[in-house]
Amino acid sequence: MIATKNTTIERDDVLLEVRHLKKFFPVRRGVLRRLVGHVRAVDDVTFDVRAGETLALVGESGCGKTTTARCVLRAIAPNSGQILFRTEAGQVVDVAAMARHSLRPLRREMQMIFQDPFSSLNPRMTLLDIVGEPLIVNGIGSRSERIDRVAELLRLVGLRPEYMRRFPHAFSGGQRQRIGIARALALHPRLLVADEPVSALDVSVQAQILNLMLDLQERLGLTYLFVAHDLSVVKHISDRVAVMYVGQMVELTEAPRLFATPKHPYTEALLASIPDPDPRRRPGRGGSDGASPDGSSGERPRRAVLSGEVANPAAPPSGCYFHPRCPYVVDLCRNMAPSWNEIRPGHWVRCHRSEELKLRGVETPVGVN
Amino acid sequence: MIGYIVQRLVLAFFTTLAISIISFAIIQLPPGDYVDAYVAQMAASGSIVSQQEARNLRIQYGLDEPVWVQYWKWASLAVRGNFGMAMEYGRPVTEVIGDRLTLTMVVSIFALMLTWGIALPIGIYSAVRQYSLPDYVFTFIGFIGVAIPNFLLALVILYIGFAYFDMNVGGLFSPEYADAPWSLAKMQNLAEHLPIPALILGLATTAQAIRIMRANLLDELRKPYVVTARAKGLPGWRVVMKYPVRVALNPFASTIGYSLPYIVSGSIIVSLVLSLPTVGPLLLKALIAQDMFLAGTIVLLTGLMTVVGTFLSDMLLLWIDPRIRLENN
Amino acid sequence: MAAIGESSVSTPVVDEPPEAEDRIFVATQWQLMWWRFRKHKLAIVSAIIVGFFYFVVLFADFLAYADPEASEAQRGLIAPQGIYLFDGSEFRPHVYALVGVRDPNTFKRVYTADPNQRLPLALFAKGYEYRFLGIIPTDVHLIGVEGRSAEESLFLLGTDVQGRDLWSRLMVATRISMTIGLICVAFSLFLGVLLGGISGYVGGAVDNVIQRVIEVLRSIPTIPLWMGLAAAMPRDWDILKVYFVITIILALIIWTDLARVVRGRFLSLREEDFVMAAELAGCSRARIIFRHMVPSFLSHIIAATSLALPSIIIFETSLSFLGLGLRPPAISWGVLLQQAQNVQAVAITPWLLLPAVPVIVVILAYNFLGDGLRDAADPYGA
Amino acid sequence: MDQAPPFLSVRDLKTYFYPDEGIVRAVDGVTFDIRRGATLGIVGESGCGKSVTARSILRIVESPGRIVGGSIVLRQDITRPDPDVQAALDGRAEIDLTQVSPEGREMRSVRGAVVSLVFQEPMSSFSPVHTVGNQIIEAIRLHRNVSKREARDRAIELLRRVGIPRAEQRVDEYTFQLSGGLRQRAMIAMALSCDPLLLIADEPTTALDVTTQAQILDLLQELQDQNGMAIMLITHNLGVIAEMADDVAVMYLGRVVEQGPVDDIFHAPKHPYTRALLESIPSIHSVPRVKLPTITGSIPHPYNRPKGCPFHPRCVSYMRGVCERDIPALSTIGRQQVSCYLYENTSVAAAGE
Repeated sequence: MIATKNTTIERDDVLLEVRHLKKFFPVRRGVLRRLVGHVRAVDDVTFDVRAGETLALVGESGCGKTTTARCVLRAIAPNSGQILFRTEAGQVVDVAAMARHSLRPLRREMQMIFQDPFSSLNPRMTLLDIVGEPLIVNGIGSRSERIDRVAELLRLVGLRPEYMRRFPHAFSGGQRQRIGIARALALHPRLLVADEPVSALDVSVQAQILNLMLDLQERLGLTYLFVAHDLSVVKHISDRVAVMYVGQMVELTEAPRLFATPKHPYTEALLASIPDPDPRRRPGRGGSDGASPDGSSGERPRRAVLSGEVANPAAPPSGCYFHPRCPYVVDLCRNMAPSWNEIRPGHWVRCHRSEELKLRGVETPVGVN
Repeated sequence: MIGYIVQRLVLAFFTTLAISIISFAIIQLPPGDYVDAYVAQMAASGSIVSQQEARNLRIQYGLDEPVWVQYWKWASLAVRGNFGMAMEYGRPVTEVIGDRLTLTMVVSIFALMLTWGIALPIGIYSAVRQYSLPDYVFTFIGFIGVAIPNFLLALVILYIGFAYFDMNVGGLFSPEYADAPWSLAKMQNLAEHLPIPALILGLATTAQAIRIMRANLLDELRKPYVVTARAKGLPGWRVVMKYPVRVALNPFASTIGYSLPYIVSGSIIVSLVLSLPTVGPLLLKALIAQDMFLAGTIVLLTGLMTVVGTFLSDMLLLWIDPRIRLENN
Repeated sequence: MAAIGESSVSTPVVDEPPEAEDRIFVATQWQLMWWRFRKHKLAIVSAIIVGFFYFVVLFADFLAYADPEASEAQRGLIAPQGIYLFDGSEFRPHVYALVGVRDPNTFKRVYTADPNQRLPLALFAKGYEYRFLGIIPTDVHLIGVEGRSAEESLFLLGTDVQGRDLWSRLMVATRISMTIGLICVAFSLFLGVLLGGISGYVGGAVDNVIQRVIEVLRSIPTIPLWMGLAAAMPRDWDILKVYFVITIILALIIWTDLARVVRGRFLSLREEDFVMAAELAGCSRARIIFRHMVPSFLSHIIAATSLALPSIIIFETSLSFLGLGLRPPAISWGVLLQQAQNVQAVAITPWLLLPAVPVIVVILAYNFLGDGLRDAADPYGA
Repeated sequence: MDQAPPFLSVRDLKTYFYPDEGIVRAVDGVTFDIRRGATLGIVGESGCGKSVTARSILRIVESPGRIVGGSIVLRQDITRPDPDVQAALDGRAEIDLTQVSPEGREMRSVRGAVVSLVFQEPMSSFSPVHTVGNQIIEAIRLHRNVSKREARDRAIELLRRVGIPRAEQRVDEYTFQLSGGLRQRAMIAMALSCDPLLLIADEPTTALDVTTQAQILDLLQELQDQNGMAIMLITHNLGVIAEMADDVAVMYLGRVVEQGPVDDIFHAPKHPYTRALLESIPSIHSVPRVKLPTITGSIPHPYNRPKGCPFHPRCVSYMRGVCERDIPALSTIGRQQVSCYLYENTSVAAAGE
């Protein structure tokens, strides 16, 4: 289904390269379930992931970030595009084109961490069976070797080995997420796709899981494709960030640069919408006692709040999908779809006016908390 | 909405097709074909059927052609209202059935209305007053209703009527009205006789409807929009009646649609025990006497009646649930 | 606790000291279900009652004392005998012998109890020949009368029109009525799980077709159709063939409910993340179905079947009552009830209605049992 | 900003649940005041009792929950008397809402007219089978005797005021035809239909995307500036609290562990739980990719509640023999109040035991 384009990855530090990935879901309606259109969940997405880094996929609900992540793992079969993965043996394979049965050896190198801790573990199996299943299915080691490996995995994620006799209903949300991570690590994967791993957890537990993920990345040299919608979490954990809107990638660059100097109006709006956990920098109204850190007691400029609703992926607007809500829209944006180009090394944007616009990021005053 | 109506029509059509095929199969099943049976029957009652007449009959029903041609012929005749001859009575089937079919539907629909009338309030009460004494009582009666086969219930009630009140509970009309032409008095008499058979017939579906209403209402009572309504200042019972009951009505209405076939088929047996002048006793006699055209036609017509009834209850669901109404625009 | 921010070599074991090994932590799905099922007192009682009925199925002949086929016109329609426990002060359960006296005007022998002829009851008495469980020939029965054949002297529940003992026939009838339910459920379970599973797992057009077929089947009035099919069965078939066809016919009605339950569970399971996790771990499709999906809807299947059984028993009894299901010489509750069709007769001989009692009791028991099982079916509340 | 006198004060509120497995002390002694024009932020993790507190004020706690202690006093603000409060007080200077019957006349005139509620789940807080207009008109006609026509116009005007485009058409639509953001705006419109003095917003933006959340928070801000209503904002998101709240109450396992003006809470947190909470959230200002300080363990199950101070098993500054004896009283330091033995002896216990 994919023309045999070149299947090599130029840069040797790149573990995964996705080229022109597309995934459309058919929309059927009426009695005969006639095809009336397509939801363009992932619409021509191109990006790469370097070994050992954390690339965050960010965007609002319905922007296609989870679908993209699931296509990379072939949990869903994409309609078109290439997913080039450099295996441990150094050989580059196109995951999108592989036949289903030949995927199995590849599964050992790519695994997934799920969002809902209560639906990612089979309630009817003990921890030993859950975490040990990847070993059983891939025929690794005898039963006693498996028990040792599971004990080691549980210790690795900060749980007591003797928990392996227990069932998932004996654990809290945070502990279940750790069990999910242990299962994902069973086959020594190199790429972990984490689909919003902390959004379903309480604040205090979130910090524990983020620390664990950072620690594991350091010690096992893991690469994370981290899907999230909470930008504070993304700022904290990612090296590079890709912002998605209505199935398209609109900006991709290093995290500090994205937060400081965003080049796409939607990224600017996203950053402006994050509630700032410091009352003194409260936009629009002076702090309750008027004093704000930079001394100006006057009101801070009201932030740019986006108006309108997210576009419908089944019938996206003409030209740039963001133009109906973009404060800097010009005629060009309405008629011509912007291309995905690299305005500066490592900084990709999909916006006609990315060079000329001066967009506001998030200042990071030194030495706060 | 249009999609929904079309879908239901298509379903009704296929069900009718299935019923007609099965009815036709019933007619074909017994050994030998219809004409032999007819000839034998007539011979038994003393009148000879000439070869010529037998051959005409065979041609009329295309008995020597392949099965589906016979089906087609039978179906096209049936569509025009000619359902063939009832052997035992020597009269066309339609005449023999006469108004028994309408009576079957009257009893069934009355039983359905009874189901609605009883199940709705009880279902609501036992959900709102969960684990109260009346709730247990109603649930237990509900179980009894589901447990006792309706013909046994009919037998027991008849027996009690006979043994203790010395009154014949069966029948739909008092003797003097049985064969009288339809008049207001006869209608009135019918109405007086309806409750008992309808109750017996509807008890099982009522019990099921109570359980469904109670379960759905309990789910809805926990939903946030109930708290919103109370937070607005609406008094307790008005909140319950306007919102969760209204939402729980949808699944309730859809199950009622599916209980009509159950009630109609139940009426066959109950009418036998209570000797109600419906198609029930006629069907049994026809089956035992292998008077296949009569039997097949009864099966066909009762099936059609239920298809119409189910379709009407789907339309009722359409009116109740706005989500279906506005689904595809 | 490690100071804030300092990352030690191995991740510090952060969770709290192991609290008491609460047995709920290591409880398997079935233990959890049992604990929840135990709370339903009514369901427990019903389980015992159902167990008792299946005991009767196994020991039907042993519990009967008179040959269910032995008919004796003279002994037609005898009222149930009372058992008297105390003979004077001594505990000797006995019955009064029945003496046949010819009625002057009807010339029919009328049997009346003669209080001074006391026939002591004997346990494990000899009776008619039968093969226990179809293999071991024996003639031992639970009760009998010393020194006289049970057929002439013992009528615990009276006799039917042909003079056959109702108690013995009821025992044998239980065997057929209860087993017809099992075979039929097994068959409809096979159909339901197969078609429901395919429809739920494969989805798409296949699912659409199967669902439409189910919808059509459900909106057909079943009894008149099955009456037609049953009546069309040739008269000369023996009981076994009729018995087999009846179970097939009933199964074709009941499977639709099971299919809907299975399909519903399959659809909800497909959305669960642990199924995708299993796929990503490299599990084969078969392992996903049998290791992950089947255990989670097994409990729902058990609940659904225990609710399907009563409706099958009602169906079989109704058909046989009309004379269209099982026919004599087969014996089932429905067949026994055929003699109670004519109400005037029943008013005089009410014991002919007795077979209705086991029907109602077993159906009630199954319903309560099914309800209890359904509540316990999903201990995780998923 | 001069402190307007509180028109609603909650004192040592206790709401327990009695399921057959045991007692759950969902709210176990909560004290705070609501002032006109001010926003009180209530923050805490799951199971800390913030939603139960809100429902206790409106007396709509579902069974098996019951208010077992404390008081909720409603007062008339003589400087700006409110007709609905007048109707509820019926001549009295103040009433304790915990003493009146939940279905009584007073509570029914308070619910929706004096105190109204906005929910987290926009999808299921409206009835799916009634139009948006029908439900708003009902809310209006419950407290104002106006004709259906007038109520409908008021509803349309309310929908327009909360920023819903084509309000006169949307009023006859059902909730499944609206997006998440629009549904939440309609919810706010209904809550404002009778000019309440207090709007309780229980996690109003948790289910929304960050850009829609910003729109809704701005809307709440605008409405408060316009009609001076008080807002009780319940959330687990500290950023939202920092952005909206004037005063903050931090709750843990049914108790307020610390409360005070938002600036003091964020910049000079006293209670170890508040401090740990603030430190453990990743913020867009903190230094990235460095280990976050964490709170060990997890929130205990309501049935095995720790004795004494409920936070002591997870507390960094746990003092053996002191913290697990009994619940520390609320002591006042400057404008903050904190319930912790670290501060027990420094100042006189202001309220509580």
